[in-house]
Amino acid sequence: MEIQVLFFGVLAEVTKTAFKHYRGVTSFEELKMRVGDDFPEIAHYNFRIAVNNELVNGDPLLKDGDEVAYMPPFAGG
Amino acid sequence: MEIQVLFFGVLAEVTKTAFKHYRGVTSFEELKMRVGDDFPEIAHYNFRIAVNNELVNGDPLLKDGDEVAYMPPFAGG
Amino acid sequence: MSHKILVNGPITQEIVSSIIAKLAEKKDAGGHSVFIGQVRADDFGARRVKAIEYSAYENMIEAEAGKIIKSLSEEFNDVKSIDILHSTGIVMAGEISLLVIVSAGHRHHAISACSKAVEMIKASLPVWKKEIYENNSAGWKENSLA
Amino acid sequence: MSHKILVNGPITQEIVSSIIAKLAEKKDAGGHSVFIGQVRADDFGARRVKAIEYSAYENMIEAEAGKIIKSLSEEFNDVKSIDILHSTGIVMAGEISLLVIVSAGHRHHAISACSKAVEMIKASLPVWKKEIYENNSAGWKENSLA
Repeated sequence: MEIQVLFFGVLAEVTKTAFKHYRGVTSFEELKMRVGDDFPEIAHYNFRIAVNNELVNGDPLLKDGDEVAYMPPFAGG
Repeated sequence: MEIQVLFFGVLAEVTKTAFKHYRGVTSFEELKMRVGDDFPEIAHYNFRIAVNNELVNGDPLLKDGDEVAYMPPFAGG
Repeated sequence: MSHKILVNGPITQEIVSSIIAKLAEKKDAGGHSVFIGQVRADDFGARRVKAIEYSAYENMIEAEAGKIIKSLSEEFNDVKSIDILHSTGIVMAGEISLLVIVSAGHRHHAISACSKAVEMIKASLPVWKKEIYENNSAGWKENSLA
Repeated sequence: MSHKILVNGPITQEIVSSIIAKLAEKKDAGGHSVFIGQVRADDFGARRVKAIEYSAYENMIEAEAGKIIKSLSEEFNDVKSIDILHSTGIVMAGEISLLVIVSAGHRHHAISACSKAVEMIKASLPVWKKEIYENNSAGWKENSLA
Protein backbone atom coordinates (compact mmCIF):
# COMPACT_ATOMS: atom_id res chain seq x y z
CA MET A 1 0.00 0.00 0.00
CA GLU A 2 1.00 3.58 -0.49
CA ILE A 3 0.23 5.82 2.48
CA GLN A 4 0.64 9.58 2.90
CA VAL A 5 1.73 10.51 6.43
CA LEU A 6 1.11 14.10 7.64
CA PHE A 7 2.67 15.86 10.62
CA PHE A 8 1.06 18.86 12.33
CA GLY A 9 1.95 21.52 14.86
CA VAL A 10 5.08 20.89 16.88
CA LEU A 11 5.47 17.50 15.15
CA ALA A 12 5.92 19.19 11.77
CA GLU A 13 8.55 21.36 13.44
CA VAL A 14 10.55 18.54 15.03
CA THR A 15 10.32 16.23 12.02
CA LYS A 16 11.19 19.20 9.78
CA THR A 17 8.55 18.09 7.31
CA ALA A 18 4.79 18.37 6.92
CA PHE A 19 4.42 14.99 5.22
CA LYS A 20 6.18 11.85 4.03
CA HIS A 21 5.09 9.27 1.51
CA TYR A 22 5.42 5.60 2.48
CA ARG A 23 5.36 2.74 -0.09
CA GLY A 24 4.94 -0.96 0.50
CA VAL A 25 3.11 -0.48 3.79
CA THR A 26 1.66 -3.77 5.06
CA SER A 27 -0.27 -2.63 8.16
CA PHE A 28 -0.95 0.31 10.46
CA GLU A 29 1.32 -1.24 13.08
CA GLU A 30 4.17 -1.58 10.62
CA LEU A 31 3.64 1.99 9.34
CA LYS A 32 3.89 3.34 12.90
CA MET A 33 7.17 1.51 13.40
CA ARG A 34 8.62 2.90 10.16
CA VAL A 35 7.52 6.43 11.09
CA GLY A 36 9.01 5.98 14.58
CA ASP A 37 12.30 4.82 13.05
CA ASP A 38 12.43 7.74 10.62
CA PHE A 39 11.47 10.35 13.24
CA PRO A 40 12.51 9.07 16.68
CA GLU A 41 12.07 12.57 18.15
CA ILE A 42 8.26 12.30 17.96
CA ALA A 43 8.34 9.80 20.85
CA HIS A 44 8.83 12.78 23.18
CA TYR A 45 5.47 14.31 22.26
CA ASN A 46 1.84 13.54 22.86
CA PHE A 47 -0.11 12.93 19.70
CA ARG A 48 -3.22 11.31 18.31
CA ILE A 49 -3.57 9.74 14.90
CA ALA A 50 -6.31 10.28 12.32
CA VAL A 51 -6.88 8.18 9.21
CA ASN A 52 -8.66 10.04 6.43
CA ASN A 53 -9.81 12.83 8.81
CA GLU A 54 -11.13 10.46 11.48
CA LEU A 55 -9.42 9.94 14.83
CA VAL A 56 -8.49 6.28 15.34
CA ASN A 57 -8.15 4.16 18.43
CA GLY A 58 -6.35 0.83 18.25
CA ASP A 59 -5.07 -0.48 14.92
CA PRO A 60 -7.35 0.32 12.00
CA LEU A 61 -7.17 -1.49 8.67
CA LEU A 62 -5.43 0.69 6.12
CA LYS A 63 -6.06 0.68 2.40
CA ASP A 64 -4.00 1.94 -0.48
CA GLY A 65 -3.99 5.77 -0.70
CA ASP A 66 -5.02 6.42 2.90
CA GLU A 67 -3.90 9.61 4.64
CA VAL A 68 -2.50 9.15 8.15
CA ALA A 69 -2.13 12.29 10.30
CA TYR A 70 0.06 12.68 13.40
CA MET A 71 -1.60 15.37 15.51
CA PRO A 72 -0.48 17.01 18.79
CA PRO A 73 -3.23 18.11 21.21
CA PHE A 74 -5.48 20.68 19.59
CA ALA A 75 -5.16 24.39 20.33
CA GLY A 76 -7.89 26.01 18.27
CA GLY A 77 -10.61 28.41 19.23
CA MET B 1 -46.05 67.50 48.84
CA GLU B 2 -45.94 67.76 45.08
CA ILE B 3 -45.52 64.41 43.34
CA GLN B 4 -45.07 63.62 39.64
CA VAL B 5 -46.84 60.40 38.63
CA LEU B 6 -45.69 58.61 35.44
CA PHE B 7 -47.54 55.93 33.47
CA PHE B 8 -45.77 53.49 31.16
CA GLY B 9 -46.64 50.94 28.49
CA VAL B 10 -50.26 49.91 28.33
CA LEU B 11 -51.00 52.11 31.37
CA ALA B 12 -50.03 55.25 29.43
CA GLU B 13 -52.38 54.05 26.71
CA VAL B 14 -55.40 53.38 28.93
CA THR B 15 -54.91 56.53 31.05
CA LYS B 16 -54.34 58.49 27.83
CA THR B 17 -51.46 60.33 29.49
CA ALA B 18 -47.79 59.71 30.27
CA PHE B 19 -47.84 61.70 33.53
CA LYS B 20 -49.92 63.67 35.97
CA HIS B 21 -48.85 66.15 38.61
CA TYR B 22 -50.38 65.81 42.09
CA ARG B 23 -50.32 68.61 44.68
CA GLY B 24 -51.03 68.43 48.39
CA VAL B 25 -50.16 64.75 48.64
CA THR B 26 -50.02 63.60 52.26
CA SER B 27 -48.83 59.98 51.89
CA PHE B 28 -48.11 57.22 49.39
CA GLU B 29 -51.34 55.49 50.39
CA GLU B 30 -53.37 58.66 49.77
CA LEU B 31 -51.60 59.25 46.43
CA LYS B 32 -52.50 55.73 45.26
CA MET B 33 -56.14 56.35 46.11
CA ARG B 34 -56.21 59.63 44.19
CA VAL B 35 -54.56 57.99 41.17
CA GLY B 36 -57.06 55.10 41.39
CA ASP B 37 -59.97 57.56 41.48
CA ASP B 38 -58.65 59.56 38.51
CA PHE B 39 -57.85 56.47 36.43
CA PRO B 40 -60.11 53.59 37.56
CA GLU B 41 -59.23 51.60 34.39
CA ILE B 42 -55.72 50.82 35.72
CA ALA B 43 -57.25 48.43 38.25
CA HIS B 44 -57.62 45.93 35.38
CA TYR B 45 -53.85 45.73 34.81
CA ASN B 46 -50.85 44.30 36.61
CA PHE B 47 -48.32 46.90 37.56
CA ARG B 48 -45.47 47.65 39.94
CA ILE B 49 -44.55 51.04 41.35
CA ALA B 50 -41.15 52.72 41.47
CA VAL B 51 -40.26 55.83 43.45
CA ASN B 52 -37.35 57.78 42.02
CA ASN B 53 -36.26 54.84 39.81
CA GLU B 54 -36.41 52.25 42.60
CA LEU B 55 -39.07 49.57 42.79
CA VAL B 56 -41.01 49.80 46.04
CA ASN B 57 -42.76 47.22 48.18
CA GLY B 58 -45.19 48.29 50.85
CA ASP B 59 -45.78 51.97 51.56
CA PRO B 60 -42.63 54.09 51.27
CA LEU B 61 -42.31 57.56 52.77
CA LEU B 62 -42.64 60.17 50.04
CA LYS B 63 -41.01 63.54 50.03
CA ASP B 64 -41.75 66.68 48.06
CA GLY B 65 -40.72 66.39 44.39
CA ASP B 66 -40.64 62.58 44.26
CA GLU B 67 -41.34 60.76 40.97
CA VAL B 68 -43.77 57.83 41.23
CA ALA B 69 -43.92 55.47 38.24
CA TYR B 70 -46.72 53.02 37.42
CA MET B 71 -45.12 50.22 35.42
CA PRO B 72 -46.68 47.16 33.74
CA PRO B 73 -44.53 43.96 33.58
CA PHE B 74 -41.33 44.60 31.66
CA ALA B 75 -40.89 43.48 28.07
CA GLY B 76 -37.38 44.53 27.17
CA GLY B 77 -34.51 42.58 25.66
CA MET C 1 -21.16 53.87 36.17
CA SER C 2 -22.68 56.30 33.69
CA HIS C 3 -23.74 54.42 30.62
CA LYS C 4 -25.95 55.46 27.73
CA ILE C 5 -28.29 52.54 27.01
CA LEU C 6 -31.12 53.87 24.88
CA VAL C 7 -30.94 54.20 21.11
CA ASN C 8 -33.74 55.95 19.29
CA GLY C 9 -35.03 53.51 16.65
CA PRO C 10 -33.19 50.38 15.47
CA ILE C 11 -29.59 49.59 16.39
CA THR C 12 -28.18 49.95 12.89
CA GLN C 13 -25.42 47.96 11.20
CA GLU C 14 -23.27 51.10 11.47
CA ILE C 15 -23.65 51.16 15.26
CA VAL C 16 -22.87 47.44 15.53
CA SER C 17 -19.87 47.72 13.21
CA SER C 18 -18.41 50.71 15.02
CA ILE C 19 -18.66 48.91 18.37
CA ILE C 20 -17.07 45.76 16.98
CA ALA C 21 -14.28 47.82 15.41
CA LYS C 22 -13.39 49.12 18.86
CA LEU C 23 -12.88 45.61 20.28
CA ALA C 24 -9.42 45.42 18.72
CA GLU C 25 -8.28 48.20 21.08
CA LYS C 26 -8.80 45.82 24.01
CA LYS C 27 -5.57 43.89 23.62
CA ASP C 28 -5.91 42.30 27.05
CA ALA C 29 -9.21 40.65 26.05
CA GLY C 30 -9.22 37.09 24.74
CA GLY C 31 -12.91 36.81 23.98
CA HIS C 32 -15.97 38.91 23.31
CA SER C 33 -19.44 37.49 23.69
CA VAL C 34 -22.09 39.38 21.78
CA PHE C 35 -25.85 39.01 21.88
CA ILE C 36 -27.90 40.60 19.13
CA GLY C 37 -31.64 40.72 19.68
CA GLN C 38 -33.71 41.19 16.57
CA VAL C 39 -37.40 41.81 16.00
CA ARG C 40 -38.71 38.48 14.80
CA ALA C 41 -41.44 38.39 12.18
CA ASP C 42 -43.64 36.16 14.34
CA ASP C 43 -46.49 34.87 12.27
CA PHE C 44 -49.89 34.65 13.95
CA GLY C 45 -51.90 34.19 10.77
CA ALA C 46 -53.01 37.62 9.59
CA ARG C 47 -51.30 39.15 12.62
CA ARG C 48 -47.75 38.88 11.28
CA VAL C 49 -45.45 41.18 13.28
CA LYS C 50 -44.43 44.14 11.15
CA ALA C 51 -42.65 46.15 13.85
CA ILE C 52 -42.32 46.68 17.58
CA GLU C 53 -42.78 50.00 19.30
CA TYR C 54 -40.60 50.11 22.41
CA SER C 55 -41.01 52.61 25.22
CA ALA C 56 -38.77 52.94 28.25
CA TYR C 57 -38.46 54.72 31.57
CA GLU C 58 -35.31 56.54 30.64
CA ASN C 59 -34.04 57.61 34.09
CA MET C 60 -34.60 54.17 35.54
CA ILE C 61 -33.19 52.19 32.61
CA GLU C 62 -29.82 53.87 32.94
CA ALA C 63 -29.80 53.20 36.69
CA GLU C 64 -30.82 49.55 36.28
CA ALA C 65 -28.31 48.91 33.50
CA GLY C 66 -25.62 50.37 35.74
CA LYS C 67 -26.61 47.89 38.45
CA ILE C 68 -26.43 44.96 36.00
CA ILE C 69 -22.98 46.02 34.82
CA LYS C 70 -21.71 46.53 38.36
CA SER C 71 -23.08 43.21 39.58
CA LEU C 72 -21.60 41.21 36.68
CA SER C 73 -18.25 43.00 36.88
CA GLU C 74 -18.03 41.93 40.52
CA GLU C 75 -19.15 38.35 39.84
CA PHE C 76 -16.82 37.81 36.85
CA ASN C 77 -13.58 39.56 37.77
CA ASP C 78 -11.97 38.75 34.43
CA VAL C 79 -14.58 40.85 32.60
CA LYS C 80 -13.02 43.98 31.07
CA SER C 81 -16.14 45.74 29.79
CA ILE C 82 -19.89 45.33 29.37
CA ASP C 83 -21.90 47.39 26.90
CA ILE C 84 -25.66 47.36 26.61
CA LEU C 85 -27.74 49.13 23.95
CA HIS C 86 -31.53 48.94 23.78
CA SER C 87 -33.87 50.53 21.26
CA THR C 88 -36.73 52.80 22.04
CA GLY C 89 -39.38 53.77 19.47
CA ILE C 90 -40.21 51.83 16.31
CA VAL C 91 -38.07 48.88 15.21
CA MET C 92 -39.13 46.95 12.10
CA ALA C 93 -39.07 43.13 11.77
CA GLY C 94 -35.52 42.05 10.97
CA GLU C 95 -34.00 45.09 12.65
CA ILE C 96 -31.87 44.96 15.81
CA SER C 97 -33.31 46.18 19.13
CA LEU C 98 -30.77 44.89 21.66
CA LEU C 99 -27.00 44.64 21.67
CA VAL C 100 -24.96 43.25 24.55
CA ILE C 101 -21.18 42.96 24.31
CA VAL C 102 -19.03 41.53 27.06
CA SER C 103 -15.23 41.46 26.75
CA ALA C 104 -13.12 39.32 29.06
CA GLY C 105 -9.64 37.98 29.39
CA HIS C 106 -10.91 34.44 29.07
CA ARG C 107 -13.75 33.24 26.90
CA HIS C 108 -15.64 31.47 29.64
CA HIS C 109 -16.15 34.68 31.60
CA ALA C 110 -17.26 36.56 28.48
CA ILE C 111 -19.84 33.91 27.55
CA SER C 112 -21.25 33.43 31.07
CA ALA C 113 -21.49 37.14 31.83
CA CYS C 114 -23.15 37.91 28.48
CA SER C 115 -25.71 35.16 28.91
CA LYS C 116 -26.51 36.37 32.40
CA ALA C 117 -26.70 40.00 31.25
CA VAL C 118 -29.37 39.07 28.70
CA GLU C 119 -31.49 37.43 31.41
CA MET C 120 -31.04 40.39 33.77
CA ILE C 121 -31.95 42.86 31.02
CA LYS C 122 -35.15 40.96 30.37
CA ALA C 123 -36.00 40.84 34.07
CA SER C 124 -35.11 44.31 35.25
CA LEU C 125 -34.94 46.93 32.51
CA PRO C 126 -38.07 49.10 32.46
CA VAL C 127 -38.97 48.65 28.80
CA TRP C 128 -42.35 47.97 27.24
CA LYS C 129 -43.23 46.75 23.81
CA LYS C 130 -46.22 46.94 21.57
CA GLU C 131 -46.30 44.61 18.60
CA ILE C 132 -47.63 46.15 15.41
CA TYR C 133 -49.10 43.62 12.98
CA GLU C 134 -49.32 43.63 9.20
CA ASN C 135 -53.02 44.52 9.42
CA ASN C 136 -52.02 47.54 11.60
CA SER C 137 -53.62 46.20 14.75
CA ALA C 138 -51.38 46.15 17.80
CA GLY C 139 -50.87 44.29 21.06
CA TRP C 140 -48.85 44.77 24.23
CA LYS C 141 -46.42 41.97 25.09
CA GLU C 142 -44.86 40.95 28.40
CA ASN C 143 -41.70 38.97 29.05
CA SER C 144 -42.37 35.55 30.43
CA LEU C 145 -39.63 34.96 32.95
CA ALA C 146 -39.08 31.21 32.88
CA MET D 1 -22.92 20.24 5.14
CA SER D 2 -20.23 22.01 3.12
CA HIS D 3 -18.90 24.92 5.10
CA LYS D 4 -15.76 26.98 4.60
CA ILE D 5 -14.16 27.44 8.02
CA LEU D 6 -10.61 28.59 7.45
CA VAL D 7 -9.63 32.19 6.86
CA ASN D 8 -6.07 32.99 5.88
CA GLY D 9 -4.76 35.50 8.46
CA PRO D 10 -6.94 37.52 10.85
CA ILE D 11 -10.73 37.67 10.63
CA THR D 12 -10.96 41.32 9.68
CA GLN D 13 -13.53 43.92 10.72
CA GLU D 14 -14.79 43.80 7.12
CA ILE D 15 -15.49 40.06 7.38
CA VAL D 16 -17.25 40.49 10.74
CA SER D 17 -19.30 43.45 9.51
CA SER D 18 -20.38 41.71 6.32
CA ILE D 19 -21.56 38.66 8.29
CA ILE D 20 -23.45 40.81 10.79
CA ALA D 21 -25.04 42.78 7.95
CA LYS D 22 -26.52 39.52 6.62
CA LEU D 23 -28.29 38.75 9.91
CA ALA D 24 -31.09 41.16 9.03
CA GLU D 25 -32.10 38.84 6.18
CA LYS D 26 -33.06 36.21 8.76
CA LYS D 27 -36.43 37.68 9.66
CA ASP D 28 -37.50 34.50 11.47
CA ALA D 29 -34.60 34.84 13.92
CA GLY D 30 -35.13 36.56 17.26
CA GLY D 31 -31.58 36.36 18.54
CA HIS D 32 -28.03 35.93 17.36
CA SER D 33 -25.30 34.87 19.72
CA VAL D 34 -21.82 35.77 18.56
CA PHE D 35 -18.47 34.75 19.98
CA ILE D 36 -15.38 36.65 18.91
CA GLY D 37 -12.05 35.13 19.88
CA GLN D 38 -9.15 37.53 19.85
CA VAL D 39 -5.42 37.05 20.27
CA ARG D 40 -4.72 38.29 23.76
CA ALA D 41 -1.48 40.13 24.48
CA ASP D 42 -0.63 37.79 27.38
CA ASP D 43 2.24 39.20 29.33
CA PHE D 44 4.84 36.77 30.59
CA GLY D 45 7.47 39.37 31.43
CA ALA D 46 9.73 39.74 28.40
CA ARG D 47 7.68 37.11 26.60
CA ARG D 48 4.71 39.30 25.78
CA VAL D 49 2.62 37.68 23.03
CA LYS D 50 3.04 39.58 19.77
CA ALA D 51 1.17 37.18 17.51
CA ILE D 52 -0.06 33.63 17.10
CA GLU D 53 0.73 31.44 14.15
CA TYR D 54 -2.11 29.01 13.59
CA SER D 55 -1.89 25.88 11.48
CA ALA D 56 -4.73 23.51 10.71
CA TYR D 57 -5.51 20.18 9.10
CA GLU D 58 -7.67 21.63 6.41
CA ASN D 59 -9.54 18.52 5.21
CA MET D 60 -10.33 17.43 8.74
CA ILE D 61 -11.29 20.86 10.07
CA GLU D 62 -14.07 21.19 7.50
CA ALA D 63 -15.33 17.69 8.35
CA GLU D 64 -15.22 18.30 12.12
CA ALA D 65 -16.91 21.71 11.86
CA GLY D 66 -19.64 20.06 9.81
CA LYS D 67 -20.16 17.52 12.60
CA ILE D 68 -20.38 20.30 15.23
CA ILE D 69 -22.96 22.18 13.18
CA LYS D 70 -25.00 19.05 12.53
CA SER D 71 -24.95 17.96 16.16
CA LEU D 72 -26.00 21.38 17.49
CA SER D 73 -28.70 21.81 14.84
CA GLU D 74 -30.21 18.53 16.00
CA GLU D 75 -29.91 19.36 19.70
CA PHE D 76 -31.35 22.90 19.38
CA ASN D 77 -34.14 22.62 16.86
CA ASP D 78 -34.91 26.33 16.99
CA VAL D 79 -31.45 27.16 15.62
CA LYS D 80 -31.63 28.61 12.10
CA SER D 81 -27.94 28.80 11.22
CA ILE D 82 -24.46 28.28 12.65
CA ASP D 83 -21.38 29.86 11.12
CA ILE D 84 -17.82 29.17 12.19
CA LEU D 85 -14.70 30.95 10.96
CA HIS D 86 -11.20 30.17 12.20
CA SER D 87 -7.92 31.79 11.22
CA THR D 88 -4.89 30.00 9.90
CA GLY D 89 -1.47 31.64 9.59
CA ILE D 90 -0.31 34.73 11.49
CA VAL D 91 -2.76 36.72 13.66
CA MET D 92 -1.38 39.67 15.64
CA ALA D 93 -2.34 40.49 19.25
CA GLY D 94 -5.67 42.32 19.23
CA GLU D 95 -6.77 40.70 15.97
CA ILE D 96 -9.64 38.24 15.69
CA SER D 97 -8.95 34.53 15.10
CA LEU D 98 -12.34 32.92 15.75
CA LEU D 99 -15.89 33.91 14.92
CA VAL D 100 -18.96 31.85 15.82
CA ILE D 101 -22.45 33.11 15.01
CA VAL D 102 -25.59 31.21 15.93
CA SER D 103 -29.03 32.49 14.90
CA ALA D 104 -32.17 31.11 16.47
CA GLY D 105 -35.85 31.86 16.78
CA HIS D 106 -35.48 32.33 20.53
CA ARG D 107 -32.55 33.81 22.38
CA HIS D 108 -32.05 30.92 24.75
CA HIS D 109 -31.30 28.50 21.90
CA ALA D 110 -28.89 30.95 20.27
CA ILE D 111 -26.93 31.53 23.47
CA SER D 112 -26.75 27.86 24.53
CA ALA D 113 -25.79 26.59 21.08
CA CYS D 114 -23.11 29.26 20.63
CA SER D 115 -21.58 28.56 24.01
CA LYS D 116 -21.51 24.84 23.26
CA ALA D 117 -20.08 25.42 19.79
CA VAL D 118 -17.13 27.31 21.30
CA GLU D 119 -16.36 24.38 23.62
CA MET D 120 -16.68 21.85 20.79
CA ILE D 121 -14.42 23.93 18.54
CA LYS D 122 -11.76 23.98 21.23
CA ALA D 123 -12.08 20.23 21.80
CA SER D 124 -12.33 18.87 18.29
CA LEU D 125 -11.03 21.21 15.58
CA PRO D 126 -7.55 20.15 14.40
CA VAL D 127 -5.82 23.49 14.88
CA TRP D 128 -2.42 24.21 16.42
CA LYS D 129 -0.97 27.43 17.64
CA LYS D 130 2.48 28.78 18.18
CA GLU D 131 2.79 31.93 20.28
CA ILE D 132 5.32 34.43 19.00
CA TYR D 133 6.71 36.72 21.71
CA GLU D 134 7.98 40.28 21.54
CA ASN D 135 11.57 38.99 21.79
CA ASN D 136 10.81 36.78 18.72
CA SER D 137 11.07 33.51 20.63
CA ALA D 138 8.10 31.18 20.19
CA GLY D 139 6.24 28.44 22.02
CA TRP D 140 3.59 25.86 21.14
CA LYS D 141 0.38 26.01 23.18
CA GLU D 142 -2.26 23.37 23.90
CA ASN D 143 -5.87 23.81 24.91
CA SER D 144 -6.55 22.80 28.47
CA LEU D 145 -9.96 21.17 28.40
CA ALA D 146 -11.42 21.92 31.79
